[in-house]
Amino acid sequence: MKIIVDFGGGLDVCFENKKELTLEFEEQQIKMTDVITRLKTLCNPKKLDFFYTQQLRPGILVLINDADWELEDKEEAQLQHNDRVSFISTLHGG
Amino acid sequence: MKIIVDFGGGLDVCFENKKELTLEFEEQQIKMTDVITRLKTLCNPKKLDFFYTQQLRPGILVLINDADWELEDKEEAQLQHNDRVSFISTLHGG
Amino acid sequence: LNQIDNDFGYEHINRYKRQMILSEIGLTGQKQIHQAKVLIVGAGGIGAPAIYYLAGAGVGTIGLVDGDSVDVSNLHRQIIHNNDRQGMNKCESAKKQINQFNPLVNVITYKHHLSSQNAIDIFQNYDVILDATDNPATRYLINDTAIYLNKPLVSGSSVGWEGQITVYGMQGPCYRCLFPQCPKTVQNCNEAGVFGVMPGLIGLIEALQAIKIIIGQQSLSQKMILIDGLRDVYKVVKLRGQQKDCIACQKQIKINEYDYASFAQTICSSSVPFR
Amino acid sequence: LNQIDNDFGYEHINRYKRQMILSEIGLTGQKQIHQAKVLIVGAGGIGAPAIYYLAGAGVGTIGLVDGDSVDVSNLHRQIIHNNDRQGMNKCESAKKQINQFNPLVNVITYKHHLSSQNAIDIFQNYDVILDATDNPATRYLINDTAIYLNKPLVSGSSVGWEGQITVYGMQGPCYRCLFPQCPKTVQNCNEAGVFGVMPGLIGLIEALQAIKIIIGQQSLSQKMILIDGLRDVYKVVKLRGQQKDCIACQKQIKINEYDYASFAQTICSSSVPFR
Ligand SMILES: [Zn+2]
Ligand SMILES: [Zn+2]
Repeated sequence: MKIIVDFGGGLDVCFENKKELTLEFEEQQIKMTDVITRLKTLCNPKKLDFFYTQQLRPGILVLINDADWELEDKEEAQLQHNDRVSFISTLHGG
Repeated sequence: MKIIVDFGGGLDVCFENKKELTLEFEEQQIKMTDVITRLKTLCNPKKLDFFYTQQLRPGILVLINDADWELEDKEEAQLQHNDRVSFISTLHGG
Repeated sequence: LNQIDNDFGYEHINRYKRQMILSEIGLTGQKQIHQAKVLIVGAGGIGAPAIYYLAGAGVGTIGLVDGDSVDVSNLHRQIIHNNDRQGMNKCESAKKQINQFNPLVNVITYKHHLSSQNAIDIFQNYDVILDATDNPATRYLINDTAIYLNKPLVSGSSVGWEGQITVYGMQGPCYRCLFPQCPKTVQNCNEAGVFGVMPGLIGLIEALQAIKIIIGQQSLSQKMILIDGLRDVYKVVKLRGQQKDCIACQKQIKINEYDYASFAQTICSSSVPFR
Repeated sequence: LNQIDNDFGYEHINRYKRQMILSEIGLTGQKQIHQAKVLIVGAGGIGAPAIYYLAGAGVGTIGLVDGDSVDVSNLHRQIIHNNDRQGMNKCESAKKQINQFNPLVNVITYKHHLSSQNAIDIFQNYDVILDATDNPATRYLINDTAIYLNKPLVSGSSVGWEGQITVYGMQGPCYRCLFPQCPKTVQNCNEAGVFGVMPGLIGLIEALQAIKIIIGQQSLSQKMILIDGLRDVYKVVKLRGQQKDCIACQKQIKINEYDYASFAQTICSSSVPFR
């Protein structure tokens, strides 16, 4: 199963400045928690606390196929092949 | 089979100012020609020549799932259930 | 045209006729815009273009809140100011520019920063609030005050090559619905780089949303536009609805007693420069 | 900073430092922008905001082609002009505004309309061309001339609440690749309504594309941004590549002998008002 992940609002800094990653999963059933766990391993250790400490860093909007994951059941949301998951850090500059 | 059609650049004028229509087709195999034929019947007769005379009016960009139909085989392009087809009239105002 | 009341005459029609041709505006819509009062908090990268286009569209009363002065390093993006007004208060500079651009618009200046002591008094005089500020503490203050007073809040932000914009309130989610805990940001505030066009786009879309709210058209409530100017990404995403446990939406905040600075003290402590 | 050559000094760095922080610009990129020459054809709804942000970003030389004068009915959207300049040539008015906004920018005015007799002579002095005009005949002239001279062409348009923008040339498709026959448009030209923010957004994105081309970043070649401000639709679509049979891309057009008026005579013959 393939999941496309993209980053906004500067979060690409945690993933070698890559704006988009493609994650491969063996399992057929994948939940958002699996994606986050995988990303924690890929994240630059020096910058991990901009992505995840005890929880996802406050200020990150998570989208599944361009819709807030809060509209599904967040970490428990089931994903399908070729779904797009976005982690968008809110900007406060003006 | 369901095809979503949307209009841009003022073309909605030909379809009772509707920006989006959902077309139902019995057949399993649908090509772009079928969509255009159906739209010609739905188009307001007084405004048909803004959509189609002997051909699609020059200046209309046709997209299949947000990609120029010229990248597929235009009128012959095969469509699938829930595909989005857009007819965008080019604007020249400045 | 005899319904023209005393302060909306031919001078207005001659100036706004190209937008009045649009069925969504017409005479009725233009008079609504003329009678509207819009407050912009921040006369910088986002506020400057927003002020220009709100004034162009004929908003009768525009309020501006900013305690800062014009600096030459603003001028790559803050188009309402100019080279000769360095050192002048930004609201003052913007008012001068608008008086020359469209004398039919009344600009009201608040030449100081917004605070939890003055926010309610200022906001209640306006119909729509635009957040054009640059730090989370002020953004929470603006959010809570607008929600408390049931005023639609158009809120955008921009850093680097990116921009984000949505509308809070109007039965949709608010800033606290999305971020109950204050965001710890990746970039440290004013040292972050920014390309002028990005806050420019956000400012224009804020003006567009304000006008649409005034004339009763759909707005970005429960939606957000995400723009990456470098990678040419322009898209609209769907947001959660209003949250039952949101202390702003449930009106559980005493704004003048709330300590916004400490709530947001985690801001900009990050050491990571923005790329 | 000793690489600063004579005409790029501390005055420039102080003004442009917030964008120079971005790794994609830096000192090298800012000097490229400073040395660049950008031509804008049309100082109206799209050209006015584009001029402002190109000047803000520090483009050293900006050319402006427009034979029209400022009219009060332009002022709801053409923010580079103002109330006191009604009747003045639009290039002249824009030059005055920019000289006050950023004196480090040199504005060159061509106070007449573009024609198949003068297009090549003017275009060859510039690196990037921006199409900010309002009729198909001129758009084909601009397209053919830019393609003939291998100049990147940033082209946008706007009517009502909608906007479209792309980049022609740069090995991608051109205007004739997309529309070999002249488009017959739905709305009749200048009576069409337009809401100011829409050409504003297109003008800003044109400026953004020009800067990205200058500093060697990706552009909208073979892509188009479609915006519907009323329905909050913002998206990027993929276009066909360069067409083998395109008479412009294959350089088969003698520009000064081509009769653009009759080629585009079908323009605006439509009787249907735009909604
Ligand atoms: Zn809330
Ligand atoms: Zn071509």
